[in-house]
Amino acid sequence: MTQVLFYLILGVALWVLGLHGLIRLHQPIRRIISVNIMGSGVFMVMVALARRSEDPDPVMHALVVTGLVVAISATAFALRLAVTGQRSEEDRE
Amino acid sequence: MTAALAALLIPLFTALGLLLLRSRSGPLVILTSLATLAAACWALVEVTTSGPQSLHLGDWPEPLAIRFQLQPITALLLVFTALIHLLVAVYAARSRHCRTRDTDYWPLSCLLQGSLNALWLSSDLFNWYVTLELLGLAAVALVALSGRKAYGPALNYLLLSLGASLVYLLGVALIYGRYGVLDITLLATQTEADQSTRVAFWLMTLGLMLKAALWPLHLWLPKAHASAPTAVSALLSALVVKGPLFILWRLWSEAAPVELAIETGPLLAIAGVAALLLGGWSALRTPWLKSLVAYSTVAQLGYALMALGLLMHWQLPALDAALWLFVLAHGLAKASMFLAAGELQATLGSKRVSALRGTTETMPVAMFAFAVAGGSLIGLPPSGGFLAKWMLLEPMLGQSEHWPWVAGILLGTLISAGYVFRVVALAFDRADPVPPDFKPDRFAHWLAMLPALVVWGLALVSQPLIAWLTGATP
Amino acid sequence: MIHEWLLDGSLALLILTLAVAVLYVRSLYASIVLFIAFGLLLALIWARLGAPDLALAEAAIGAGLTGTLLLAALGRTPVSQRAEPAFSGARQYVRSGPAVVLSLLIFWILLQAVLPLPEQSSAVVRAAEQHLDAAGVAHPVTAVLLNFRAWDTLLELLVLLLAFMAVRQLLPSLPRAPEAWPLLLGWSCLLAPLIILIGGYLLWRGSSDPGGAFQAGALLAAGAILLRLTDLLPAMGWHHAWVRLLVLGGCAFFLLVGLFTHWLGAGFLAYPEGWAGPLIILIEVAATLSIAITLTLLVIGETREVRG
Amino acid sequence: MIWTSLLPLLVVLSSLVPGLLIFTLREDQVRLRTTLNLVGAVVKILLVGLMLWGVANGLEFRFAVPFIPNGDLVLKGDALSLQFVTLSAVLWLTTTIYAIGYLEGAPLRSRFFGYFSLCVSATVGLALAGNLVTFVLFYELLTLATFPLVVHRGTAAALRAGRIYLAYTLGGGTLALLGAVLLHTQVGSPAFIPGGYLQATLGDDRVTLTLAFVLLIAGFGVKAALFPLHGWLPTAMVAPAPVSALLHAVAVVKAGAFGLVRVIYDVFGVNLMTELDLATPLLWLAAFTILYGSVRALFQTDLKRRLAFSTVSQVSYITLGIALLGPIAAVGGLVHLVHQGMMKVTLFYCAGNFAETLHIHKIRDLDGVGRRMPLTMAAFTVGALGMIGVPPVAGFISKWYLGLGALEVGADWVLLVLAGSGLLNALYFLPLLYRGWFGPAPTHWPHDEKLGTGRPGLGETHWMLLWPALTTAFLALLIGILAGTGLSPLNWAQLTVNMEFDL
Amino acid sequence: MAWLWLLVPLTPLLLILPTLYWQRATRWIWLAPLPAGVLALLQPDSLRLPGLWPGARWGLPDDTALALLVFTAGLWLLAGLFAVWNQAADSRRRRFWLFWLLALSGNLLLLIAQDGASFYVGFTLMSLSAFGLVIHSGKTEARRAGRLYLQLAIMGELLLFMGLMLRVHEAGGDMELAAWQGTPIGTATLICLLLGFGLKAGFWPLHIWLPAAHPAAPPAASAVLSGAMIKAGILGLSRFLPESSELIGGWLPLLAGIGLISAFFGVVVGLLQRRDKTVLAYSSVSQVGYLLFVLTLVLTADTPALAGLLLMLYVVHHGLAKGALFLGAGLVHEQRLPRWGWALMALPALALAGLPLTSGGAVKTLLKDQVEQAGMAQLIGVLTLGSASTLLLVSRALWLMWHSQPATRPTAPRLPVWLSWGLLCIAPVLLPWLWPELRQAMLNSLSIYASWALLWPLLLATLLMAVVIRFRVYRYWQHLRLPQPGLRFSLWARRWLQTRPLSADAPSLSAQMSTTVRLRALERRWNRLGEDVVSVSVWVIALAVLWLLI
Repeated sequence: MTQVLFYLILGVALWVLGLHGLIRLHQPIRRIISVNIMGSGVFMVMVALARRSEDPDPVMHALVVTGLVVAISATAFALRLAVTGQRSEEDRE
Repeated sequence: MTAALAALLIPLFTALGLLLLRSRSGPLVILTSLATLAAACWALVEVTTSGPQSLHLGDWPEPLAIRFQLQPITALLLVFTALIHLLVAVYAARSRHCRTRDTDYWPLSCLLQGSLNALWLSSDLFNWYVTLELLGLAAVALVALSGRKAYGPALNYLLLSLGASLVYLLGVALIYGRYGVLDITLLATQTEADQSTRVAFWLMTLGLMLKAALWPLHLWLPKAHASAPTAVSALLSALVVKGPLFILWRLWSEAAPVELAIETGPLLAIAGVAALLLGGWSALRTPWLKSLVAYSTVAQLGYALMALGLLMHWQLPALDAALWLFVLAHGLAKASMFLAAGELQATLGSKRVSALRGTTETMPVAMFAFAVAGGSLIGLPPSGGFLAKWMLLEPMLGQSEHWPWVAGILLGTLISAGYVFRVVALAFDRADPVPPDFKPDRFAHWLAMLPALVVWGLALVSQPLIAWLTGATP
Repeated sequence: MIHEWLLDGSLALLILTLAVAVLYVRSLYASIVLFIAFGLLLALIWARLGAPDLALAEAAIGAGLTGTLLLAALGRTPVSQRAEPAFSGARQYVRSGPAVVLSLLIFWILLQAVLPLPEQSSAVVRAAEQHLDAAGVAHPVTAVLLNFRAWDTLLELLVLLLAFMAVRQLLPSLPRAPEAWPLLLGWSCLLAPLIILIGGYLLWRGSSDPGGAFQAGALLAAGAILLRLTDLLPAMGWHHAWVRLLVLGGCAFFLLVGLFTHWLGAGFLAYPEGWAGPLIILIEVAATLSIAITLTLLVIGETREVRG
Repeated sequence: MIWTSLLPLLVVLSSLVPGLLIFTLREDQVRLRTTLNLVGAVVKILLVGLMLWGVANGLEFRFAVPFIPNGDLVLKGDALSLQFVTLSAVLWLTTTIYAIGYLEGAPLRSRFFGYFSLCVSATVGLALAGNLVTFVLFYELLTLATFPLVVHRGTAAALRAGRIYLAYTLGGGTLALLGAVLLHTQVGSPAFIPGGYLQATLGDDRVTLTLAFVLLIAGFGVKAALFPLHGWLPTAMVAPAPVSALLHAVAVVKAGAFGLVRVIYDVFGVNLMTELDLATPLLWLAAFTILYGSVRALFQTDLKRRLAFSTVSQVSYITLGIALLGPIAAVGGLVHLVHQGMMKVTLFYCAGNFAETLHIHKIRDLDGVGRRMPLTMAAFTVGALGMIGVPPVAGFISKWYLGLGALEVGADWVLLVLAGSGLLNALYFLPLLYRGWFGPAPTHWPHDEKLGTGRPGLGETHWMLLWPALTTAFLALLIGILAGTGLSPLNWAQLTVNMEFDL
Repeated sequence: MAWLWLLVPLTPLLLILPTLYWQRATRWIWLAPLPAGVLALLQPDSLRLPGLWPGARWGLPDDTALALLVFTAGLWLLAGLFAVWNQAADSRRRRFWLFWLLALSGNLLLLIAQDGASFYVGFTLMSLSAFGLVIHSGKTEARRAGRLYLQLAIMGELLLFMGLMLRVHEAGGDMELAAWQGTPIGTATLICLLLGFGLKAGFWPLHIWLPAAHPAAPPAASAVLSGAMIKAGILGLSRFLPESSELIGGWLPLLAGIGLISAFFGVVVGLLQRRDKTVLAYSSVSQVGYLLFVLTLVLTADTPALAGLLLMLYVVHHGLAKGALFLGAGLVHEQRLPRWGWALMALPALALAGLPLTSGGAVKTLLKDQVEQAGMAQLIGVLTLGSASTLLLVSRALWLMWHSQPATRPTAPRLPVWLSWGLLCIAPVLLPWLWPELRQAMLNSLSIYASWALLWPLLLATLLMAVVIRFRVYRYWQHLRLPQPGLRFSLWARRWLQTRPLSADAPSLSAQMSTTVRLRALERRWNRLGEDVVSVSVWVIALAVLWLLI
C-alpha cells in the first residue's frame, strides 16, 4: 500500500459518499454540498495520480485547478437557484 | 480549419460583444448566426474536398496539446448546430414569449452554440469535461429564463448534470491514471480491456448518459425541457442532448477496446429499447403538451442509443450512418415540434394536450408543422426519420439472429405513432374547439414548419446523404 | 515512515468523518460549518500531496468562497425548508439500507479499478517537462494552464462568466444584507488592502512558483467582498461600463489572443516566439481581474436590474 | 430527359400540385378551387390516356430518382399499374365532382380538397411504384393523406374512427416496411418484374422468404381488410360520403389489394409461391373473409356500415383471385379491382345522396325512396346487383373468372365460397332494393333538403351528386357488358396476366 | 343480317325508356316480342359477339329452338296485349311494364343463346325480373310469395352458376351449348344443374314457391310465368346435360320417378286447394313433372330426335293451354263471362287433360308411344291415370273459377282482351292444324285405339266428379289445411335476419369504466414508483454492471 494508492482509495471513498448523498438527499443545499464532496473525491484521485512520479504531475494539478473553478462557479449558481427556488415555493404557499 | 474556428469563435465573440454593449438585439444575433452558418458550411465543404483535418492547439506536439479534429461528422454537426440556432434565433426574435427582451437570452444562446461547437471540435477527454460543464450551465441558465416555476426543474437538472460531470471526470481520471493520455486518438492505440479501463469507460458512459438523458437516466429531462421557454426547449432537445451523445459515440467507436464494446453494446441497446417503450408510454399518457414532446425526446434518443449499442455489439460501422441520421432527423423534427407546441400552448393559453381541440381550424399551420414533424419521429417515409430507421433496420434484418431486435423498433414506431397522433387526432376535433387567446402568429408557425419540411426534404438528397455518411464516418 | 502513515491515516479518518458528518448531520448550519472545515482539511491534504497551488486555491475558493456562499444561502433559506425531509424516523434507514449496499458495491468496483493505477506513468507529463522551456513561464502548472492547455482555461473562464450570467437571470430573491457591525468594518479596513496585496503577489509569483491567476483572483474577490459588505466599495452595477469590461476582459482578451495568433501567427493560441511570457502575464492579469470581479458579483449578487 | 420518363411523374404531380395549391386557398375562393380540382382531374385523365396509348404501343414509361442505397424511387407505367391508375383517375374525377356538390357550403373545404388530392396522388404513386421501396413509401403516405379525410367531420365518432384507422394502418405500414427492409437487405429492391425476382436471387432461403411474405401480407392485408385486420374499415364509415367512396372503391382498400398483387406476382412470383406453398393460407383467409364480411354485413342496420362490411367481403375476392395462383383466377382478381371499384363507388355515391337529400342513414328509412329518387335508386340497384354477381353487371365477370380459375387449379371448394358469398350478398342487398323500390313511401319526407328541383328524375337531388352516381353505374354496367372488347378492364387484366404467367 | 339477333333481347330493353317517360307508349308495349317472332321466321345466321364475353353466340341452333322462340314470343305477345288492357287502370303499371320487359328480354335471350353464359344471363334476367311481377299487387300474400320466390330464385341462380362453371370447366373452357352435348358430366355438376334448373321449373320437391307465386302475380304475368318461364328450367336441363352419359344413365330412373311423383303430387295437392289460380299452379307442378319425365325419355331414347320433338310439343302445348287458363282466371275475377266464354275456357282445360283432336291428345299419344318404345310399357297405365287426374284438377280449377265470378251481369270482354285470350284458348285446337309436326302427332292419335285410350280416363274422371259432387264427398277434406313449408321457411329466414345479435363490441358502460379506473390506478402506482427516480435508475445500472462483471 503506497501513499498514492491510499489517497486514491480515499478519493474514491469520498466520491462514493458524495454520490450517495446526491442520490439520497433532498434538501437542495445538502445536495449541492454532496456534489462538492463528490468533486473533492475526484480531485483527490487526480492529485493522488499526480503524485505517482517524483515531481508532481503539473498537468493533473492544472486540471484540478480548472475543475475547482468550474465547481465554484456551478456551486454559486446552484445555490442561488436553490435559494430562489425555495422562496418561490414559499411564496406559492 | 479556419472555417471551423470561425464557426467556434463567432458565437463566442457575439456573446461577449452583446454583454459588453448591453445589447439585446435579435437581428444582430441572426446576422452573426448567418455568418456562423456560412463558416460551418465552408468547413463542411473543406472537409468534404480535402478530408479530415486536425489542429494542435498552441502548436504543441501530440500528447501535450488539446487537439481539434474536424471530421466530416463534426463539420456536419457544425452546420446542423448553426442551422438550428439560426432558426431558433429568428423565432425568438419574432416571438412574444421567449423572454428575449427582459433577459440575457441572446448571449446565453450564443454561448450555448459556442460551447457546442467547441464540443464537436474537441477530441480531448478533459476538454470535453469543460465543454460539458459549459453546455450544462448554459442550458440550465436558459431553462431558468422562464421564471420561478422553472427553478425547481432547473436545479434538478443542474445538480444531476454536475453529478454526471463528476462521474465522467472520475472516468477520465482513471483513464489518465491508466494510460497517461487524454487525447482520444492516442488513447485508441493503447486501450486494453482490463478492469481499470472497463470501469473508466463505464463511468464515462454513465455520466454521458445522464447528461444526454438516455434511459434510465432521463428523468430530469421532461420537466426541464417542458418548463423552459419555447425557443430554449427547441435548442435543448434538438442540440444539447446530442453533445454528450457525440462524445459517447466517439469514445466507444474510436477509443474503446473492441471486447469491451462488444460486451457493453447489448446493454446500451436494451436501454435504447426500454427508452423507446417507456418514454413513448409516458408521452402517450402525459396530460401536458410540452411534456409529451419532451418524453418523445427520451423515446427518440432510444433509437440513437440502440443504434449505438448495436454498432458496438456488432462492430458495424454502417450503423454510424443510422445514428447520425437519427440525430439530424430528430433534431430538426424536435425543433419544429417544440416551436409548434410552444406557439400552440402560448396562443391557446393552456399547457394541456386537451386544449388542442380544433387547432387544425384555428392554427392549421402550427398543427400541421407538429404533425409533419411527428411523421418524421414515427419514421414515416420518406422523412429523415424513415431513412434513419431504414438504415438501422437493414443490418438488423440482414441476419436472422438479429431479428429479435426488430421487435423493439416495431413497438417503438407504433408507440411514437400513438403519441403523435394522440395530439393530431385531437386537433381535428371540431365539436368543441378551444378558441385562441389572441391572433395566431402565422410567421412563427411557418418558422416551426420549416425544419419539419427540411427533415422530409432530406428524402430528396437521401442517397448522397447516406453515401456521404457511410463513407464519412470512420 | 510510520509517522507519515500516522499523519495520512488521521487525515483520512478525519476527512471521511467530516464528509459523513457534513452529509448526515441533522442541522444544516452545522453541516455547512463542517463543510468549511472539510475544505480546509482538503487544502491540507493537497499540500501534503505536493500540490501547493491546489492548496492555495482550495483554501481561497473551496473553503472561503464556497463557505461564504453556503452561509449566505443558508441565511436566505427559511427554517422550515432547512430540514432534510427524509431524516425522520427509522423508515429512512430501512430505505437507505439498499442504497448503502449499493454504494459499497460501487466502491468495491472502483477499488478494483484504481488498484493497478499507481504503477502507471504518463506520457503527457514527460512531454510537459520536455517543453517547459518553450512555455514562457517557469512554473509548470501555470505553463499547463496558460499555454499547453490554454483552451481549457479559456473555457473555464467562460464557465465562470456563464455562471455569473446565469445568476443574473434569476429573479431577485434576497433581502439586503444587514448593516455591517462596526468590528467587521474596522477589520475589513485593515484586511482588505492586505488581501489585495497578497493577491497581487500571488499573481506575480505564479509564473515561477505556486500561485497564479485563480488563487489571486479568489483572494482579490475575498477582499472585494469584505469591502463591499462594509459598503467601502461602491455598488458594482452591471450598468457601469468598467464592471462589464472587467468581467468580460479575461475571456475577451484570451479570445482575442487566440484570434490574433491564428490570424498572424503559428496557429490558434500558439504564442509567437518570445512573446509567450509577456502574453501569459497579460492574460493572467486580465483573468485575475475578471475572476475577482465575477466572484465578487457572484457572492454578493447584483441582480436587480436584469429584469426591468 | 425524354417525355416517357417524365410522364409517370406528371401523372402524380397532376393531382399533387393542385392539392398543394388548394391548401393555400381561402374558404371563399370557391371558383378557383373548383377549377383547380377539375383541371387537375381532367389533366390526369388525359395523361393517363396518353400513357395507356403508349403502353398499348409498347412504350416504356419509367421515372427514377435515387433514394436509398440499392433502392431508387421508381415510377413505372406497366399494364398492371395502368389498370389501377386509370381506375383512380376516372373515379377521382367523378368523386371530385361529387364532393364539390356534397360539400357545398360546408366549412374547411380547402383542407378537405387539399387532402383529397394528396390522397389521390399517393394512390397514383402507389399504383405506379416500380419497386417495393417506392411502394411502401406511397403506402404510408396514403395513410397520412387519408387520415384527415376520415376525421374531417371532427366529431367524437370521427375521431374515434380516425384513431382506429391509424392504429390499424400504421401498424400494417410498419409491418410492410419491415418486410420490405428484410427483402431489401437480402437482394436490394429491384424493379417489379412479372414472375418475381426472388426466385432467382433468394430461392432457397425459406425462412427469410416466409417471414418476408408474412410481414408483407400482414402489412398490405390491413388495407385490403383481410379478416383479422379489417376492423378499421367499418368504423371509418363516419367520414363524409365522398371519402368513404374513395376509401372503399379506390384508394385505401385497393392499395392494399394492389400491394398483395405486387407482392405475389411481381416480387415472389407464382413459381416461388407454389414452391413454398405460401398461397394456401392466404387463400383460406381470403375465403373466410369473404364469408365473414358478408355475414357481418347482414346484421348491420346502418346503410354505410353495411356497405363497409360488404367491402370487406368484396375486396377479398381480389385476394382470393391472386392467391389461387392460376391465370384465369388472376384475371378475375385483377379485373375485380376495377369492377368492385366502379360498383362500390356507385353504392357509396347513392348512400351519400340518400343521406344528403333525405337524411336517410338507416336501412329501415329506405322505404319507398325509389319513388322519390328513382335515378339514384336505379344506380344503387345496378351496383348492388353487380355485387351479388348478377349478369351482366361487371361483378358477374369477376366472379365468372374467379370461379373458372378456381376450377382450373383444382380448388373446387372456392366455388362454394363464391356461391355462398353471392347468396349472402343477395341477402343483404336485396332487402335494400326491396325497400327502396317496393316499400311504402311516406307521404312526405321529413328531412327533405330539396336539393335540385326536389322532384323525382334528373332534379331529384343536386346534379353534382346525381351525375357521378349515374356515370359510375353506367360504367359498371358497360364494362360488364362489353367485357370482351379490347378496351375493357378484362382485356387489360388478361394482358397483365399473360405477362405474369408468361403465356 | 346476323346482327338482327341483337334486336331480340334489346327491343324490350330499349322500350323501357319510353315506357317510363312516355305514358302513351305503354299501349304498344305488347309488341316487344315481335322482332323475335319475325326473326324466327327469317332465320338469319347466328351472331357471334366476342365483345360481350368469349364465345358469346346468339341464334337458333335447331327447330326446337325455333318452335320455342315462336311459341314464347307468341305467348308473351298475347299476354302482353291482354295486360295492356288489364293493367290500364293500374297506378303502378310503369313498374309492371319495367319488369315485364326485363323478364321478356331475359326469356328471349335464353332462347336464342347458343352459349352457356348468354343462357345464364338471360335466365337470370328473367328470374329476377319476374320477382317484380310476382309481388306487383303489393298485398301481403304477394309479398310473401315474392319473398319466397326470390329466395329460391337466388339459390337457384347460385346453384346454376356453380353448375355452369363446372360445366364450362368440364368442357375445357368451351362455352358452346352444342359442344356440351357431347361432354361427359360430373356428379357435382349434375346436382347443381338439376337443383338450379329444377328450382325454376318447379317440379316436386322444388316446387314450393310455385303455388304461392303464380297466383299472386297479375293474370298476364301468371300466364307467362307458368306458360313460358318455368319451361326455361326444362330447356336449360336439356341444353346443359349431355345427350348420353353413363352418369346420367344412373340418375335417369330417379329423375323419371321424380317426374311422375311430381305429376301426381300436383294433382293431389291441387285438388285440395280452394283458389282457382293456386289449383292452376299445382297443375303446372304436375305438368312439369310430365315434362321432366319426357326429358328423361329424351336422355334415354334410342331416337332422341323423336323424344326431343315430344318435349318441344309438350312444352308448347302446355305453355299455351296454361297461359290461356291463367288469363281466363284473371278475367273471371273481374267480370262475369258469357256462356261462350266458358266454352272457350274449357278448351285449354280439356286439352291439358288430353282430349283427342286437341294438342293435348296428340301429345299424350306421342308420349305413350315413346314410353312404349323406351321399354317402359308398365308405365302406360300410370300415364292414363295421369290423364284422368289432370282432368279432375282442371275441372276443379274451372269449378272454382265459376264460383269466384263477380255477381254482375255477364259482359263480353273488350276486344283486345277477348282477342288475346280467345286466341290462346283456341290454340290447342287450332295449332294441330297449323303446325306440321303437331299435326302429324294429332293424326296419329285419331286412331280408334288411341282415341279410346285417351277418352276413357276422361270419362272415368267425369264419373268420379259426378260422384263427388253428388255425394258431397269433398266435405271430408274441405277443412283440411295443408302445411306450407316453403312459406314457413321463408318467414323464418326473414325473422332470423331481422333479429340482430347483441353487438359484441360494446361491453356495458360500467364494466368499461371500472376497467379504466383500475388501469388508471395501476398507472398512478407506477408513476409514484418512478418518482423516486434516481434510485431506480441507479439500481438498474448497478444490476447491469453486476451482470457485466459476472
